[in-house]
Amino acid sequence: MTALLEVRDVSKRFGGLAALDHCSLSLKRGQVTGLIGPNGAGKTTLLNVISGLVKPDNGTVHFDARDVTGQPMHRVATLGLVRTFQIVRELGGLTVLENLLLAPFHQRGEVISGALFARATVREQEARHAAKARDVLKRIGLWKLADHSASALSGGQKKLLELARVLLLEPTLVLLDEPAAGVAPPLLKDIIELIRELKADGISFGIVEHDMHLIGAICDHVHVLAEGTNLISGSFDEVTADARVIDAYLGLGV
Amino acid sequence: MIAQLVLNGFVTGLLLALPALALTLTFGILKFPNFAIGAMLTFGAYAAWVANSLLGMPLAVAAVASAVVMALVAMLCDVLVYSRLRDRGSITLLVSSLGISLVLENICRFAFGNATRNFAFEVARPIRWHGLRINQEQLITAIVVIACVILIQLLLHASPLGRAMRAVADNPALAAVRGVERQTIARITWCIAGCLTALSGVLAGLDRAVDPLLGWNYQIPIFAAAILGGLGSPTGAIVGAIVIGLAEELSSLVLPTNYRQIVSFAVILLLLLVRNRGLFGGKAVRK
Amino acid sequence: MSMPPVTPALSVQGLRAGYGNGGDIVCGIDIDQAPETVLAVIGPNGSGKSTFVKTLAGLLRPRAGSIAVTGRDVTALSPARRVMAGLAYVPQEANVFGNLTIRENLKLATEFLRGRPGVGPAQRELVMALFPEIAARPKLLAGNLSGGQRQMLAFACALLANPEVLLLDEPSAGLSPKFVGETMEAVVRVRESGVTVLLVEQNVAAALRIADEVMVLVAGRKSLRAPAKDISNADLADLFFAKAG
Amino acid sequence: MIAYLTTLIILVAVSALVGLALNVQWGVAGLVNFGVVGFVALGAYTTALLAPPLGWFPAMITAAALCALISTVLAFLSIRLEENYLAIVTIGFGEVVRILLLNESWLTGGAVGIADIPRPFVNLVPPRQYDLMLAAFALVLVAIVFVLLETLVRSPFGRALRAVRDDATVAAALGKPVLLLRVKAFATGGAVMGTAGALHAFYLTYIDPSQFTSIITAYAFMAVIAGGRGSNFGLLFGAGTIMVLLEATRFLKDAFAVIDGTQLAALRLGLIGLGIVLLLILRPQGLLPEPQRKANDFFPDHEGTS
Repeated sequence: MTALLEVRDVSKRFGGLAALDHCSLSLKRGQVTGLIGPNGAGKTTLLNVISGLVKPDNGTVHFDARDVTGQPMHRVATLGLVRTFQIVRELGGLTVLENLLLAPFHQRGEVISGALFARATVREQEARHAAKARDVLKRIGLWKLADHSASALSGGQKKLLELARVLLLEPTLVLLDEPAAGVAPPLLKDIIELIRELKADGISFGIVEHDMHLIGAICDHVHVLAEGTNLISGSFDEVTADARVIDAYLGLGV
Repeated sequence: MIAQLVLNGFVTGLLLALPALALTLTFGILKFPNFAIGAMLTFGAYAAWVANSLLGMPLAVAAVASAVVMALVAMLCDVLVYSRLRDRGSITLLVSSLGISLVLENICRFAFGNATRNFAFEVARPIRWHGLRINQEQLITAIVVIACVILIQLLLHASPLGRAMRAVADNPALAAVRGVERQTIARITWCIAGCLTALSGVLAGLDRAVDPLLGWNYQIPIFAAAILGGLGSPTGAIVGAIVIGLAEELSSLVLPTNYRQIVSFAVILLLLLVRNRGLFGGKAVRK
Repeated sequence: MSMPPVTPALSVQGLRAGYGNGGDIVCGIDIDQAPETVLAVIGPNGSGKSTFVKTLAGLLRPRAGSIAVTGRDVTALSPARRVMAGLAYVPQEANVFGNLTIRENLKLATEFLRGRPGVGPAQRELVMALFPEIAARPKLLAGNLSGGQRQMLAFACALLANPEVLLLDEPSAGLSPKFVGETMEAVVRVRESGVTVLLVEQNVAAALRIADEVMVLVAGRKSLRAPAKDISNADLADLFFAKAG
Repeated sequence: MIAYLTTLIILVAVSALVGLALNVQWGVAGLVNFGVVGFVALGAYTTALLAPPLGWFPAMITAAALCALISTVLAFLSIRLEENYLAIVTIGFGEVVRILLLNESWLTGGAVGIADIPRPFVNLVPPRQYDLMLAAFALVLVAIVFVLLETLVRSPFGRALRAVRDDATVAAALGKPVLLLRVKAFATGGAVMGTAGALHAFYLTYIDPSQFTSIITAYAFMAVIAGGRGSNFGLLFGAGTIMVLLEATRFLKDAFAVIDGTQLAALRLGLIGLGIVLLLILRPQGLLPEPQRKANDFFPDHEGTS
């Protein structure tokens, strides 16, 4: 089973509305998979269920052949399945550099005993993480602002910082929630470039997005969601040519 | 014996209903539990005591005077402090209400010292009714509170102002589109909360005595009542208050009387453990 | 498109808007909408539709340009003052007070909007006739209404203020297909009662069925404006999947 | 004059410890503890009860451990739901401790309290100079606690707490165990408050419930706000200046004969309350900024624009 992520028959209701209705799909290892569909199709809810932010009513989620259904988000993240947020949420009280130093898992200094009694190990880890953080910051052009508080950055810079922060987690699968939303074209090019490079490094991506240009540019495979379920899957060209997708988008109903 | 306890419990609950209602109304607008509620109750009691004992007004008139004073004080707190800190998160508002409670409580202590004071009000003999002893303070409390509760319910459910208050509590942005200004409604809500707290100060002063810690002793039961009622629903606050009053009174079968506060604290802990929401709404679970 | 001889119900000139210090999301839009027509504003997500209608409603201060209702400039007015000037708005979500009953929502719709001509029992009768379902159960809490009924109540509240122009922000959002149909029929009834409707909609097909005219927004600019009947699915698909441009 | 100075040093030391504790809980981790006085009292009484049988040092350690344990339980109970509830639960806890101290006289001696509490290093130095030695002990204790807490705040643990304070969901998305981090921060603060209670007991050698009033909670909040939330250095300044200012009001009493003891206490607490409100409005960021790791901590040649 080469599928890195397997979502089987997941449903989730909020009050009367069925946000997800027996939705099943899978994301292949080493691929960039697009999740598209009109507003209210359940894309973000699906991402919240997979990442563990929201518990599904029924159905299962398997990551790397492990059942992670209903696991809390912080545990799912440490397994290598990480996510970003639709509305950028930078940690304002920390500097740009600290936002990245925060990322790596299982830091010895994050437990009281480590912070107090393993100072040498902690210093060594911090230096190693700082070196990696500097490379990433230089790559996305934010190294000069390393000491600025994250809240002082522009919208686009915050998006890049969030992407950089996620990369320092050395993830296996990254779920991006509308990375292109509110991002100016030049910056969009950088994001596309960055995702391509990381894909080459072996990181898989799941992208929820409305910007068809971005989806067309980098997705190997696309799932179209409509009214809480997986309508059809295939390559971007196959999918956008399919009459049912156009109808779903134009609201003629499934 | 039990019947007497139930009666006492019911009246104590009624006394808690007014401040619990005030707390819920201000929570609806500013979305934070006002920790100065106890100190406001004390301040109201002293204002009435000054009017009653020093200026010689009859207690009823003194109560009205105190209500007016407290309405102004509450509005002043909103104008000078709460409205400036409104968009700084509920934690900053919480800590600022701690500051305000210290100021209000200590103005009373500075002006009148720690001695307990009583209202100049000759209390008639308790009435005997089917073996139950009903003293006059309990009667007054019942009448005043029930009247206030009816008035508030009428205001909230049958008047434009009440509709506007509930609308702002539910959705301030939409209320603005309907021509309801959040700021004016907040001021009016604080005035009403001030009046309710002043009256409960008078009733508490009658039930016990007026001293700087009067309101502080009611602080925990008021919170227990408001949380039990769902911290956001006025009807819930009233029912919550009566439940807490009964729980405190009946606990005296098992616990010595000065352990009453522990009962309210135990109710709060139990509630947080068992129900993540109160009886009537006011979602408490983290979104 | 010959210039409409009568003054336009809604006239927008060179409108630019955006959030905080970000770039413009609405990048200069000009339209004149004839009275008693339905103009559907459609476009792919992120095209600026929602920002456009929020700016018209006064929830967002425009960076440039002007907005006029029946010839009267409302650009600087607050949302409430715009309702008094005859420009009513129904937000996408949270457009009713859940903890108030239907009757209370309807009362609150105009209670604090003194000085709007035509508001009163006559207008109430007219609006209630448009939405019998709502008129039937005044005591019901709005929070317990179904999606479709909630939209009806939101429409009714806006119409009680006797508006010249009604702005609708994606009324079909979150509704099952059955309710979408009902909502669109309600829009038609609103227009027939003499109100001009600007309908921002994601559900293009439903909007096209009832619209007189269509304006397509792409990346904050007007990329197409034509009578609804001249628009075919084919060129819409191109617009949506960004093949053109 | 020396006696007065040593008293001042010890009083500042106690309020500094309480302030440092609250700074970890609220300044760094964003958890509102309105029951500070309850934990200090618990620390003092545990020390007073255990010092005779176990000796002063094991008693102090046990007091700190007990406060940490109860902090863990209270934190776990309420943080599960929402921050506001911790404030309500802790204010309840403070009140319950006060009632138990007053009424469980078999254990706490009730209103009379507990007397002749053994003091540290009592035979090391003649009684006349003992207060001076205790002031030194207090300063050393504050120094140790300061170093420990400053290390924690500057460590990845402190950084994770600050992240949880700013946005708990994002911290969870980065794999941080949010609930565990918050409970640890609250327990650490609880332990330090217990130690402050112990120092208070050693200094006065007799304790009774009237010594533990809401002024202790008010001082702590004022010191953290004035000092700059998250900054331990700022906290020390804050605690120091407040204590000096308030001791100055002692001379006020002599100047205005009209003010009696109660009024003086009321004036102090009222001024503290006013100070909290004014600082929150006028200078929310406090005296000193929060410690942040700078790029040139790692790369001296970093010429970033700060």
